[in-house]
Amino acid sequence: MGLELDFSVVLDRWQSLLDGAALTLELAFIAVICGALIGALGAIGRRGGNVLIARLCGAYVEGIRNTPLLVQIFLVYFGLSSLGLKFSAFTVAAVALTINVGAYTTEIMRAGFDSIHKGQIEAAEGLGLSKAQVYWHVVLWPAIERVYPALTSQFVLLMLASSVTSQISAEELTAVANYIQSETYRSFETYIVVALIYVVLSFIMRLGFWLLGLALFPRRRRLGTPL
Amino acid sequence: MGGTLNLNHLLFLGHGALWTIGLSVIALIGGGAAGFLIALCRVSPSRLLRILAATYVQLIQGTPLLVIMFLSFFGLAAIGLNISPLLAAGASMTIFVAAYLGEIWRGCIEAVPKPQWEAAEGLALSRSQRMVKVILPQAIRIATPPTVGFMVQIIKNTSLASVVGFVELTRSGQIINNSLFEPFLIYSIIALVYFSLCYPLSRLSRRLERTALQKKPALA
Amino acid sequence: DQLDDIMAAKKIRISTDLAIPPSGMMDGSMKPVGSDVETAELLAKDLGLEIEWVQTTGATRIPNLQTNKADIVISTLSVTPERAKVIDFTAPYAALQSVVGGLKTLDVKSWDDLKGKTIAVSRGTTQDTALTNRAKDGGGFNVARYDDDATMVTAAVTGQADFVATSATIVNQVGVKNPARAFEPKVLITTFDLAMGVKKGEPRLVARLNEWIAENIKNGKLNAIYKKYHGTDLPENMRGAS
Amino acid sequence: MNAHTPPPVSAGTAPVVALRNVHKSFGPLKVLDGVSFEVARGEVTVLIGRSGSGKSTALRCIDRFETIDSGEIEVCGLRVDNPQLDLRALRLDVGIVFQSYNLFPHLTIEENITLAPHSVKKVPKREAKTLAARVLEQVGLGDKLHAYPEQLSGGQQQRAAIARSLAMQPKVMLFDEVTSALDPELTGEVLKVIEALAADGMTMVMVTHEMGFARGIADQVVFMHRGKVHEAGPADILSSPATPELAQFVGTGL
Amino acid sequence: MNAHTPPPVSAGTAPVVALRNVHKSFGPLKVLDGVSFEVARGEVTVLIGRSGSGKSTALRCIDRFETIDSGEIEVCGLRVDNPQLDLRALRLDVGIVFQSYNLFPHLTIEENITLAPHSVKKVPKREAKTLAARVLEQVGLGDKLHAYPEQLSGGQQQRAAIARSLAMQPKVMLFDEVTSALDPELTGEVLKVIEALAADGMTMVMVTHEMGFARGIADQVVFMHRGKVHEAGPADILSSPATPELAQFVGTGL
Ligand SMILES: Nc1ncnc2c1ncn2[C@@H]1O[C@H](COP(=O)(O)OP(=O)(O)OP(=O)(O)O)[C@@H](O)[C@H]1O
Ligand SMILES: Nc1ncnc2c1ncn2[C@@H]1O[C@H](COP(=O)(O)OP(=O)(O)OP(=O)(O)O)[C@@H](O)[C@H]1O
Ligand SMILES: [Mg+2]
Ligand SMILES: [Mg+2]
Repeated sequence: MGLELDFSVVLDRWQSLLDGAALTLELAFIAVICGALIGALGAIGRRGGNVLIARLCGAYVEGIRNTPLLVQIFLVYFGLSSLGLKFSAFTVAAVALTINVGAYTTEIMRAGFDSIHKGQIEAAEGLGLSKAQVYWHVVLWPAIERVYPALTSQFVLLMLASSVTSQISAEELTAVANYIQSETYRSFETYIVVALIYVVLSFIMRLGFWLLGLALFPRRRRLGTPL
Repeated sequence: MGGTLNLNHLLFLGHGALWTIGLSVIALIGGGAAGFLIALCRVSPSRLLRILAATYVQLIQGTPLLVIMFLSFFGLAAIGLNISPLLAAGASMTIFVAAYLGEIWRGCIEAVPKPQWEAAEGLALSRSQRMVKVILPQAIRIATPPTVGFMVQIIKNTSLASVVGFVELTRSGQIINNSLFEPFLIYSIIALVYFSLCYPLSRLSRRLERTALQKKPALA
Repeated sequence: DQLDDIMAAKKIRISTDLAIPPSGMMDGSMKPVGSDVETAELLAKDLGLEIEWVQTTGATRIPNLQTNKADIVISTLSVTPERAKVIDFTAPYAALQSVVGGLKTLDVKSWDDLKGKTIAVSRGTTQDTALTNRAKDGGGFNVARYDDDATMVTAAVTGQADFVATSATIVNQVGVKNPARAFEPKVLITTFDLAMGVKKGEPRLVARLNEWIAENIKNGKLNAIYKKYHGTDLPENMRGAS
Repeated sequence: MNAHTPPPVSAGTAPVVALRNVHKSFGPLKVLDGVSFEVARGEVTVLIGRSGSGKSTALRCIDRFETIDSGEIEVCGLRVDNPQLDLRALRLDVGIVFQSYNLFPHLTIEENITLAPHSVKKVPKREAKTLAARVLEQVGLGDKLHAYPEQLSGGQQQRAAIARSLAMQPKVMLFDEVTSALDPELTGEVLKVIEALAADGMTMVMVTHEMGFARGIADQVVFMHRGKVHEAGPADILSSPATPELAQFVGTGL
Repeated sequence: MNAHTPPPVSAGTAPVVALRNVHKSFGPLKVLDGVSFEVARGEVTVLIGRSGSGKSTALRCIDRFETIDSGEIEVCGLRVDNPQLDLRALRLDVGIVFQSYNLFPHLTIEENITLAPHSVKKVPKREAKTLAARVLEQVGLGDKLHAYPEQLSGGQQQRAAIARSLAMQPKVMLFDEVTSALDPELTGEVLKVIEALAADGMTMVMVTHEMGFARGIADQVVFMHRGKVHEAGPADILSSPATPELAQFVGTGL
């Protein structure tokens, strides 16, 4: 078909690709940390006794889960500036991604909480543990351990989805790729190289989560069995 | 250029929404079936199958859908297979969804307590019977929330099919916006359409999940 | 040979992006319009061919050619030597005048006045390349890249950006959308030639297209189309060259 | 219904656990049908009865894992049927070991045991560990400190669960068939542990099917039948039952 | 190691279950240390021993839930230690009931019971249901056909699990402390069921802590101690143990 691949033009721009990849990871890192926190609180709020809080958490989850990330990003970015608040694209991207991943985490964590057997909670209550202590020791950690694969998948997905923040001028990996490919018209080469970089990035993330899992869940480390 | 939103624009959006629905259905059916196979391979006794499935999952989960779309549409064309945009988008979505659902479902299958596997084994049920009658019914309940969470993502991810020339909901919105320059209005409408597509799905699944909970105890 | 194939099929597949006004867009009744669209329609009519539109986005204009999903691309392709290595260009059929536009209330007249400012552009456009190079050579301003013109204009309308680098036509759009933030052209960047793109190694097709372009520049039809959508005539040198 | 006059609160003589005319249904199923009995300080009360007769439910009501429909329950001076009851205060006084062991699967045995003393009673980590080692030794599991529950056999898991409860040093202990999974030798060991606890003034209520065990330890035997206390009295009633139901129950045993 | 000459297959005289010098470790922990015993057709063998002595593990090895490190296991003419063994063939012949009941929580009791006969042995649904009703009646749960496991008390769940295994009419039944959660009355009932099975020619291996039960039912008693068969013989050895360990074991029981 006369399509000759020439990667040199793309690879010559490795410096920008590296910068883009670094920014992608940075965005993902911030969003995962803050989002996981929001998710844990959201799940507790959703199952807690306060109807108003439970409703609010539910609305948050549904609102975010059922609309595209791109729209959420636009609303935060242009919404804030219409109100006269001007933040850098990076800040807005990080905030929007955090809000987004927080909703997904809330939902996954709730499922984890629901999978904890009543008998476990009764045993802890019988030992006199306070509600918070029961949540922390007997519900939260085993739940996280159980949904850990789903959670980490979601987080890697977030990293890949962060590519849409290129739309509001965050210079992450996809933005760099689009720039390179429209400058050189070497679309195939650019996309193949970028695909490989994303694979490497997600591999790095998975490796990180695996190591984190070993540190967080000693039982799994020693026995190797799912909870 | 310019002008205001009119009925034609809305019809155009509606047309885009139809494509979004169509592509989602293809992705759910194709990706669901393939994902189920992947999940089974991931818990299979055969080491080879497990490794193959794991490699597939790793590779696909590490690549943005946009890139998969691009490479399968133009990549196949480059080696002489000129497939239609619908086929390319459907194939890409299937490839993508299978990797994620496969992995989600594997986790749910493994979450069924080991004694349940043993009890089924002790009754001489074959591997497939154990799966179908004992493990999967229990895994499904655990699987419902993450699966629905992902199904909704599928619907939204179909927007990336615009790269292969598909004019679905997001793309049609973009086209309208780029002549009207009313991003707020247009994207709010798009958000609303997506919400009305996705929300009933979330609700339905929650109901199913609740009835399943009433019928069956939580896992030990 | 592609020219023979096209003439035999009585149909030409033209790839264009319908989300880049005023070159390609939808009108109120969702029909494709714009300067590129009208140019393509004129071309097809003159050659006695039927048009098959191949919807595309910025990123897929070129792969559409390379993988034979389209015969030609008419979609604001600016000619650069870098790009000419990948596809063949015809002679220019139009030109794009790029300017840096800014808020009317700001007193900016030259590149020096832009020091320390942030200029919004559409990512990967020739304006982007030009500004990025200038910034690297001590231009003293920042570049904020958006994915398309619409987002860039929205950024300007809502106050995220005070300067945009784009065509003069689009600069004027900002004030239309938000009268409180009227923009005007401030500094001329450069004028780019726009050409049609053809797959590499089709000299007969290029020759035929060049012939048609020369003819229609001479008879003023291309200028008329350009003026209709962009509000100005084609540059002097281009009209004179023919 | 009883007259609802609360008894005078006088720690010396008041029973540590008292059920008065307790009723409880699960939907249409009447599980407790006017149950009353009292447990004095330092006394071991054994609940016996057929499967489904409501023994576990009665025990769970004492620790407010089930709310009752009517009647009164008093434990260590606390009115358990009071909806405003401070549950944690109740559970500091009451230890419970369930029929299914409910060890926390993600924690080692040591962590299972130190969890409550450390986080509820603020015993320092180091002391809690010493405590854990001691109670595990008591139940014959000194070498399983760092094992996870799933690595233990059923009997070992049940003993660990008992140790976990003992570590909180409660005033009243409730046991629901804790010896079910234990072999005779270990049953004997646990019996000794429980006897030692009784000597220390621990009040206990236990459900068991081991009649020999009941004979050996019980100060009071409560025989439940269809949600009612059918017969109650000192351990002797097992040898000379007054009702034909109890006679049949112990008779068909071994 | 034994000489690996398989015994002549002659259904009449060959033992139905035979363990020969079986070794099995979990990591560093030696759980079975040269275990050998044989079970003849129609014979009831009772495994006794302290918690952790390897009884459950021995039972699990017979049904290949654990692979062994060395030695031979033969069940109904099948070499269980053969890695190429057809597991389903083995499990059609062998029924097993676990210490923890493991009923399928998403199925009713009836569905739990009909599942295997219907899907493995292709018994028609209708017949399978009749069968389910019959075996449930046998264990005294005739009225719980349509209940879900969680709606039953512990004892009821264990009986349902036994019924589920009985419904497959296997040639050998393995029971791991199936009576642990049963009260004396029901233990008696199950004992009758098991006796009837023995009379039908059913071969059984069971782990139990109920010495009375063992005395009543066992043709052979195998006493395990630290992973070894420490003493074995007819039920009489419980009354007159030859080793001090067995004497202590039964002595401390009641
Ligand atoms: N949560 C519940 N919902 C409905 N019925 C229940 C529930 N818990 C127990 N039951 C029923 O209440 C009755 C009494 O149960 P309980 O567990 O108190 O019996 P038990 O005397 O402890 O029996 P076992 O000796 O078998 O443990 C049983 O028929 C049981 O099926
Ligand atoms: N999967 C396993 N991994 C590691 N150790 C195990 C495992 N299963 C059992 N063990 C250990 O093997 C030993 C024997 O266990 P087994 O379950 O056979 O004992 P048992 O005689 O049945 O005891 P019990 O009467 O308490 O049920 C125990 O020390 C136990 O901790
Ligand atoms: Mg009970
Ligand atoms: Mg055991």
